[in-house]
Amino acid sequence: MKTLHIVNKSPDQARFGRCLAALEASDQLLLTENAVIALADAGIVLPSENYALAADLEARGLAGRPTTTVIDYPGMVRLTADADRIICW
Amino acid sequence: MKTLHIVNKSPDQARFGRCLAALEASDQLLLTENAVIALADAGIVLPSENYALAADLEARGLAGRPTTTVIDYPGMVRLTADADRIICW
Amino acid sequence: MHSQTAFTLVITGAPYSTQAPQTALAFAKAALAQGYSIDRVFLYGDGVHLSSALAAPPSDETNWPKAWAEFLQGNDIPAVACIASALRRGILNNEEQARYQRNASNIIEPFELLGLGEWVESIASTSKTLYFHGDH
Amino acid sequence: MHSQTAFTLVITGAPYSTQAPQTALAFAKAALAQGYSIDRVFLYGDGVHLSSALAAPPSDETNWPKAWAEFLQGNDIPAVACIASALRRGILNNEEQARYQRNASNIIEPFELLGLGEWVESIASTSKTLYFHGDH
Amino acid sequence: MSVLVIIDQAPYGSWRGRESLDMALSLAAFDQPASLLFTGPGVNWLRAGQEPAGLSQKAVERNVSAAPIFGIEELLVDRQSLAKYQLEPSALIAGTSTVDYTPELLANYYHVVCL
Amino acid sequence: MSVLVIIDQAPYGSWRGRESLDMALSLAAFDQPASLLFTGPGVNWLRAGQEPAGLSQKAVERNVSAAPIFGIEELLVDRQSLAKYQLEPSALIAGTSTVDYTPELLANYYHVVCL
Repeated sequence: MKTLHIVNKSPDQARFGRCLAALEASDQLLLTENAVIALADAGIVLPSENYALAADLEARGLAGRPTTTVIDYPGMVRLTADADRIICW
Repeated sequence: MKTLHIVNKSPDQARFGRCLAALEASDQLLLTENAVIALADAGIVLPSENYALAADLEARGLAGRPTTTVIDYPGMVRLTADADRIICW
Repeated sequence: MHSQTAFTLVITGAPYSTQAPQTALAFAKAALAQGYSIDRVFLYGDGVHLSSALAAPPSDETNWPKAWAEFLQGNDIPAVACIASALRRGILNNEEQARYQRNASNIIEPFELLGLGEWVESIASTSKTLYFHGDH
Repeated sequence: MHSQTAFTLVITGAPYSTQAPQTALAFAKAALAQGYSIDRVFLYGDGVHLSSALAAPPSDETNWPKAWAEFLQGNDIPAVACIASALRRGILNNEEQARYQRNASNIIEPFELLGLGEWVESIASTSKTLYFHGDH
Repeated sequence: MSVLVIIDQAPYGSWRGRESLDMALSLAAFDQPASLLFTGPGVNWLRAGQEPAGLSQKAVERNVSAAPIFGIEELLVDRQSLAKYQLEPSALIAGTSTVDYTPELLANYYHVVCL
Repeated sequence: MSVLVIIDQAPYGSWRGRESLDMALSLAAFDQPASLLFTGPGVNWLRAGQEPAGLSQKAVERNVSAAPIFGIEELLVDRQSLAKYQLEPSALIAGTSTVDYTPELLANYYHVVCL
């Protein structure tokens, strides 16, 4: 079962850690809203396959981060449509 | 200046840590609402002079903790009236 | 070709307090544009404030309840605010206004007040259910 | 003998979402009982929902807007909901209802819609200002 | 397969836990299998001896205790969080099962809700 | 002495930062000295190059940049949080002062607000 985890919380929140602790190797992680600042957080180790919403990155001055796959809202729709299961943290 | 710090957040929130980091030795700490569970949290070191609201302790099954001074709402009023400065976290 | 996938969107974050209604609307528009359908939008917890007809933001800010209402009506998408969440938080339709003897109702069309059974129905269906939460 | 201390209470957490209105009311009642005065109650951010006349909780739960309104009126305490926070969140008085051409107003007496200047006045005064926040 | 509702917030300070419980109870009421998992500060929901009368709130302890009667399949509690909040199994309300919060645990549920 | 408004939340995900900024601006408008301190995820308010058009929100960057013009005395930013979010001083909007978040810093303010 391929699970897509969508997290919108800032990485200083305990919920963010609970999301990371729930990830299996084959799972996907999508960062939305305040969660995108995790890409700039020196204390957070993200799985190598992670996605981040373009609009949220741009808003926070984080466009062009090399450690994520940037997707737009249509890309988010495709990820969710392809997932066997979705957990929204 | 004697500061009374009032914190109502659960100890797993970053704000709780920011409150503790702002305490001077002469300051007072009052735990209210979800913050009272800090008294049961093995990972939190509270200053020895701390207060907790009785109604919040009782609600959460934490009445009778020896490591705090239990006060009621009138006691909270007295603490605030006596403080030079109050910071609500 | 995408007709097999349909979404249910649950919004639990309030407008002007969280980004949830904005992210959910952008997602919903993109889903329809790609040929997917949206079975239902369900407001829960603080999310019910998205169904307020009285929100009056400054003219240079989006009126999120109005933007959502127009989107829902324009695309014939059923929209429900959880009645238990809504009544506590002061969102009433005419029927509840009468029952609780208040001076006004304030729910914006096409939102309806219904129970959690609507959400359960989505879970039990083949609809993919996504949650748009607040920031905490 | 306590007449020198007066409090301003700022409530930023919403009822039925946070404990803030409950803690603040218990504090306020205890303060008056001990002879202190309360200069003003100021609702800000999500706290403005405490001024909704339409909240209709189950009969075995406290109606927090009503409980607060009765306390404020019974003790002649000025009560303000920040107008900018309130308008965005769908709390209107008659004047704003007319200005924004809505079908209803929903603020409960004695709350008034006024600006942050009311809060600044408390900060600049000798009043002790306390905040009752949400849980996050 | 069943739905998992996760409660990771302390009780009484917010309504989120109650609203999570309402979701689980609604699933059960409509014959959809549902389980509850308490983790983080959420384990404090299970502490015996809660007396919230002073907060003008109803005790959640009773609601949780009654959950199995209303058809909730499991009351799961995260072992590590119990240790963190110094909760001995004997200090918990009856009927809970201690588990480890892992991807393998979550994989048992086709839908997961975390308000 | 001045009032300190602390912003410890990331921008755009919630309205709390904006409402904190409004408080600081109101103080300044009524000639009450006010300063802003950004800490935790709040330091991300100061990152240059914010483009929130895709969120249908106004840029907070401009509001913060304009704060000194409207009478805000200081834009303080916590050194440790800058490091955590890998923000070099050169990547910040202009006009900020880096400080250490300590009790001694907070002692300079007669009133502290943290929404």
